[in-house]
Amino acid sequence: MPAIPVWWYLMVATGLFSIGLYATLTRRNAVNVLMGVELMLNAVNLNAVALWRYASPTVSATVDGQSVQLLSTLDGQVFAIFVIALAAAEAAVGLALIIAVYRSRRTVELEQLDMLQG
Amino acid sequence: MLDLNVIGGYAWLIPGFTFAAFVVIMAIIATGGSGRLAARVAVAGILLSTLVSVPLLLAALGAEGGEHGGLAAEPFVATWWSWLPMGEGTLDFGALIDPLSAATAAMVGILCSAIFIYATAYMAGELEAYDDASGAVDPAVGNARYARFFAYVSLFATGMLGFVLASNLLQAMVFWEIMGLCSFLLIGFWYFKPSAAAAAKKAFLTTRIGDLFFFVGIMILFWMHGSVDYTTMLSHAGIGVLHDAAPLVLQFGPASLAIPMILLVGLMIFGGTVGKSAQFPLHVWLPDAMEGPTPVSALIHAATMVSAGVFLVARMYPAFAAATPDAPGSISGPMFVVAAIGAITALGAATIATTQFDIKRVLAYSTISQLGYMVAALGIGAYVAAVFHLITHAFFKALLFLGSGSVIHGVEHGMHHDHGHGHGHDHDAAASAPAGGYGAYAADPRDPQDMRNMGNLRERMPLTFWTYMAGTLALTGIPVWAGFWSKDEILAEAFHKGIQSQIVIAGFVWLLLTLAAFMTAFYMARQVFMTFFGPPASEGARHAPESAPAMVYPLVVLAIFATLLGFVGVPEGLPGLGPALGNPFHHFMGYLSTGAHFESLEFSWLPMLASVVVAALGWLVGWLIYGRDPAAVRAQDPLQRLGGAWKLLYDKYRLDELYGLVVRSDPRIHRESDASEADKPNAEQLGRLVALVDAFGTLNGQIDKLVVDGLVNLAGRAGEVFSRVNGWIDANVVDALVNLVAYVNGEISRGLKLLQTGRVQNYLLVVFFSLLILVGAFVM
Amino acid sequence: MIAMHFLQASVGWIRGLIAGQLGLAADALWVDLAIWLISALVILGVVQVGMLYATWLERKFLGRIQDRLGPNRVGIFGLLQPFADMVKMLTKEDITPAQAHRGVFNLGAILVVPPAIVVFAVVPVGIGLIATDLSVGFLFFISVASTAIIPIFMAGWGSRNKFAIIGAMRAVAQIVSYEIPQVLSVVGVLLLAGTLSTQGLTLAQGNGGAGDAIGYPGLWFVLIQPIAFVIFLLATTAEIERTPFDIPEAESEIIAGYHTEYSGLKFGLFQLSQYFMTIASAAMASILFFGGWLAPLPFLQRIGPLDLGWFWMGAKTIFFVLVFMWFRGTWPRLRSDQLMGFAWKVLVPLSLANLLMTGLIGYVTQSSTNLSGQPLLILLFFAVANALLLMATLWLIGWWRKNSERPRIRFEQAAAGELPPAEVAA
Amino acid sequence: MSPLLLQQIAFMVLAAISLSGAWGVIRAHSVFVSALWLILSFVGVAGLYVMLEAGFLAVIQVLVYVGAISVLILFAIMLTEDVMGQAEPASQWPLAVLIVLPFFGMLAKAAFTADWQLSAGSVAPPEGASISAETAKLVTTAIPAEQGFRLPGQVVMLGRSLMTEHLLAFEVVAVVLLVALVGAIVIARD
Repeated sequence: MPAIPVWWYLMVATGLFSIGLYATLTRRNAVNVLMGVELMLNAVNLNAVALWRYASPTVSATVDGQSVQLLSTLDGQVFAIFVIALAAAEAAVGLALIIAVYRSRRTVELEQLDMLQG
Repeated sequence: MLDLNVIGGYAWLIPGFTFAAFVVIMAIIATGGSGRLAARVAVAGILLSTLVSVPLLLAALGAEGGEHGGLAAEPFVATWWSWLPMGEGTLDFGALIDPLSAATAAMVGILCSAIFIYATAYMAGELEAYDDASGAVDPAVGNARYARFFAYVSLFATGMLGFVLASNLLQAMVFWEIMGLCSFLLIGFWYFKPSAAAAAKKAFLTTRIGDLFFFVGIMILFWMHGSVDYTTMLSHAGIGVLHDAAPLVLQFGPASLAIPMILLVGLMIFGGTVGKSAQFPLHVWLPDAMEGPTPVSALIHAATMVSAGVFLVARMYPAFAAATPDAPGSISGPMFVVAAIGAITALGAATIATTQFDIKRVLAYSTISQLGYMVAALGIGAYVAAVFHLITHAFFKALLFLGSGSVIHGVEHGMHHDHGHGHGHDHDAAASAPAGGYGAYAADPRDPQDMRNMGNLRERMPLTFWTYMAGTLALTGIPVWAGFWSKDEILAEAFHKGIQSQIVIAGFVWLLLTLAAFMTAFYMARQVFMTFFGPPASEGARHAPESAPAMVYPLVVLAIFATLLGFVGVPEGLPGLGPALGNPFHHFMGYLSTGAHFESLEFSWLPMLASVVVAALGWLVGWLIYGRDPAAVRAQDPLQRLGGAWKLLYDKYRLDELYGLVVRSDPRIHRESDASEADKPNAEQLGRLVALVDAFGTLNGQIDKLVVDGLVNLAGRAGEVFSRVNGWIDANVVDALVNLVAYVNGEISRGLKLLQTGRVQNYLLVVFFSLLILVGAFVM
Repeated sequence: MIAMHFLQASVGWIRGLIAGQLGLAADALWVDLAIWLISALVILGVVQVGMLYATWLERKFLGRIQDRLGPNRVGIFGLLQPFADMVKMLTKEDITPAQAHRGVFNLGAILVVPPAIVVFAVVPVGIGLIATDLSVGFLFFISVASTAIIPIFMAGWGSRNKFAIIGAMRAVAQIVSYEIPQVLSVVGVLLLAGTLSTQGLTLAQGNGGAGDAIGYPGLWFVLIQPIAFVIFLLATTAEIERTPFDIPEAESEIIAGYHTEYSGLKFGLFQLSQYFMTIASAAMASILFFGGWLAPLPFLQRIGPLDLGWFWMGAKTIFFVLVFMWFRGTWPRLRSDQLMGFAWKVLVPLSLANLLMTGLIGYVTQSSTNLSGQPLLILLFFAVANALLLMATLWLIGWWRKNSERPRIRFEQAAAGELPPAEVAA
Repeated sequence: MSPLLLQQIAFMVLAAISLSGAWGVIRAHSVFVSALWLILSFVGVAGLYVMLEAGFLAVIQVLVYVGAISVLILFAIMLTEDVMGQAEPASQWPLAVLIVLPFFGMLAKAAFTADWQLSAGSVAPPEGASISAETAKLVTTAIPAEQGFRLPGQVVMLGRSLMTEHLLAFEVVAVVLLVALVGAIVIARD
């Protein structure tokens, strides 16, 4: 058993997620909101990798004559890699949008971007 | 001998040549090339097609003699290209060559060749001068029009040949519709004539009704067989599927109606035939279709396209006879309907034909009548006889139409000689008729198609006359001419089954067809006497010249066919002639694709004598009424003395009016085609009627003023008072309620509007609030 | 395989040595810590001294190029000049502008150094002589080097100075752009070596190395991937902002770029980091393309028991440092638009083409059993492909030059009256 | 001081870096400083990945998040510099607190109480270790060698995993990245 209980990681992830959520909900600046989203994505990644490390299926194997348990998949890491790739795409498009909005409205404050108000 | 397996592989050339001709002519039109060149291309195309289709027939004849149904049961099938992959198989375009398609294709090829050559001369009027509806004269337009005619007919020939050779029902339908399109285009060839445009529309729409049924039939068959290939559907196994299929049960509440599949399929397919072959009750388009140029009438509306419907029934005959697959001649399933429709059509159209004055219109009704013969023959299981009649009729009816065209051409030229003005031919006569017409049932002296304007053409146009006589004799069933043998075979079958075997429907058919045979002889006699005999009735007839060689020679060729073709189908039982000739047609055609065989009919003198006697009687009566003094009957048709009955026939049983009433009240759809002969009520009767109506009207007026108006005014006063009360309530109670509702809604909306902040973070807040509740409920 | 075992054995030997000195079990945590500590100290010491003498070397070398002597007063050949400079720098006044964001301003200067040091963790100087042989060594180098732009941003923004901000933005744009061809050009090498480990990359270029296992001869990758090497060298020069790619700190345009406002020790830190990165990049170039610590010929690898890996590695690194200095001494600075255009329009397409070429040949040779045992044939393939690529390179550079020079040509045409007036006005 | 304690200390340091970085994001007065805190948080998470024996992922985290996304964010801040005032929270912040705190509590409860069905296994044996044929059958990515079987490193296994069982997702992500690239250029150009 590893030295660190899995819930330590989960708690860090929860904290990151909550802080990210708070940032997303309360920041005036669109760039700041994007930062909150990135924090949440990081939290999710951390969660996925932690649970991959601690809870993915294992196989019994013989290595150098000794019997060991090997993790049979790398799915958690693969998941995180995809999330990172998509986060990069999201950041690129999101920031491009922010710059485009800034060009036309001279502001990136979300509270002033309420053209869809009923 | 020709090998079918070799020449069959080239069957695609048959429609291919004509289609190539079509494409080339379209290119000629697009580039503004010569119309004469286009005509030559069209003739070359069809001649090349014929050069393939006739050897194909010879090869098919040589391939005959298999043990189980011969070529019919084991036809040569060629796949031209795979069109659509469908389900397990593919839908191919290909050729199925069996006796039926080989014989019909050869017939179509020969006829089309003759008619194309004829048309090069007949349509030449388009080239010389041309004035359209606006009166503008432009030789280029005429040139293009001449070329366009040949483009259309080439495309039509493609359609007909492709249809005949089709290897599956859907391919057949495609070419069938190509024919329909060409028919539409050619009927409306002089589209600036309102009557022609209307006739084209009528023909197109009427046949569409039948085609809808046809398509439904195809879909049912595809559903049952998973294929539309003839070889699959019409093989013994395929017919077995149809035979064993569970009936379609329609549930009407507690009651249910079980429709046998054979009946359903047969009636649906037959629906297509009724439309295309102008069977009752969808026959109304064919007489109007005579608005098209005469070669078109000969080609499409007499010889080929209309017989495509009959061909379809013949092709699908195993399906019609599926109830008794091993006794193909017995009458069962949908064949009752087929027989009844055919017989009714044959007699009804023949009776109408006796009263018409337009030379082409008489032939049109004659065509309907003869198609009825074929359909009735198929209906009573006389498959071979029906196909035989299909072939012979195509030749002699095409001959008659071409002959009539020659006559019209001659009369028209005679008129030009007389007046020295006016251009074109059959299209501008009707167009130039004065609006009021020439009185009830009187002839327009400028109409070159009216038989009452003819006479003495026997001397003016001898070759036309003699060839026309050959066609007439064939049509009326005078012995040794082709029509006699084919018609006699139908009548013999009907007699055999109806009188000797006591099958009611066959007896009914025999009776009606025999009557129709009499009528046929009668109206053809009438036509011949009115047209060719007696003194000339107009300047046109007086100066009519013999037609151009290009028009006459095809007549001669067709006349030879009309005279001699019958000998391929002489009954074997006929003493002397029969054994000598051996009835090759029956041996060739007497098998079905299921392998079933039609036994040769036992020869009996009685029906043959009966038909000869009936035909002779018809001629005799015709001579008695019309032959003795043609000039007089041209002035006033003796039959007109029959009064109402004659008028009913003259108005074609007023079916058009009925359809107009039922389908749509606009009279143009059915009246315009015979606008020149609008019936006029008798003036005297009209006067009395008017007086009566006037008196009634006065009385009515008084009652109206005193009683009705009083009541109405009273009701009006009461209404006014009531309305005032009502208005007050409306303004103060109802409107107030409505406004209240609107106000409340508005206020609520004003509040709800605040939810729509347009700020993304507010929405996100709501999203996560909802998520919180949802996940919270899940976790707790 | 043999090299692998040898490697493990030598690590074990060092481990045993330390454990013996400290009287601990060989696999104790302390031993690991001690090894790390020793590695860190060695790296810091060597690199710092190396940095000091790199400045000396640069001044001497540029002096030679510019036909002068360079430093020659302090010590023999001016060898003590770096120490004099160091003392001067440390004793200068440390100025923080009044408008600057103090925290960010100071942190920017401090944080610019660690990445430049950390990258040395994956630079091997011989069998077993590597701080940590990460399985993702090269990627580690790239990612740590890429973090160096954050302190640059901080410096620019924290200074509250227009030139600093412009310099920072230029620097970031340039570094981000050139990172792409830099990585893409190396992917071909990684494909051939089949590993990301820097030690593995080195061994793959020797006889009996890891490269042997997949059928490639023990050759320096520069011979197989010459175009990739040129791209890597140019992109790396841009990455470390050396002439001719030193636009972020172009003194004739924007004073000193993002470190305009720094003085004294903090200015020294920027210089330090830049020399560190220069050395690290030179080391990486020799690892990736010139066989790292492998000797050019097998018999030069060791003298008796003494492995000469450190010597060869040091020699190659100094060679590349000299190459960078040579660039500086001979080439003029690029224009800013030329700089970006060159990265995106020339280097990126070329590195993609090189990658495609390598992948295709690798696929063909590995999937064909006939070829897998024929190194010479494979080399022939690469030779042909590289010749084609060279032609493409020349064409592409010509095209780019023509396109990038068009405005000047049009300007000259307009000046000579060769263009219609309307177009001149437009 | 045992290795276990050392690991725990390392974890706590890294967790503190991550969380304080995140805290800095919401507490900083300037957007630029927020971004710097965010980078700190990213670095901390990368360290946690290392502790989870996901070294490749850690490097990727630094390369993409620190080296690319952060730079993009900093660029966006620079390009919209003139509107960067004090970074004060939006008016709905009390509501946000009311939602975030229960959310945190709920997730924390779930993290504590859920039965994770942990399994104790090592990520991989040392690279180059010789393994038995049976093990090779279990671990399908093993590379056969003369003296038995060698397990490839984690990076190789990740690559194979991406190219075999996750190929579809890989392709889709590639397309998404391309589209995002093109889209970003189109949106942001003049």
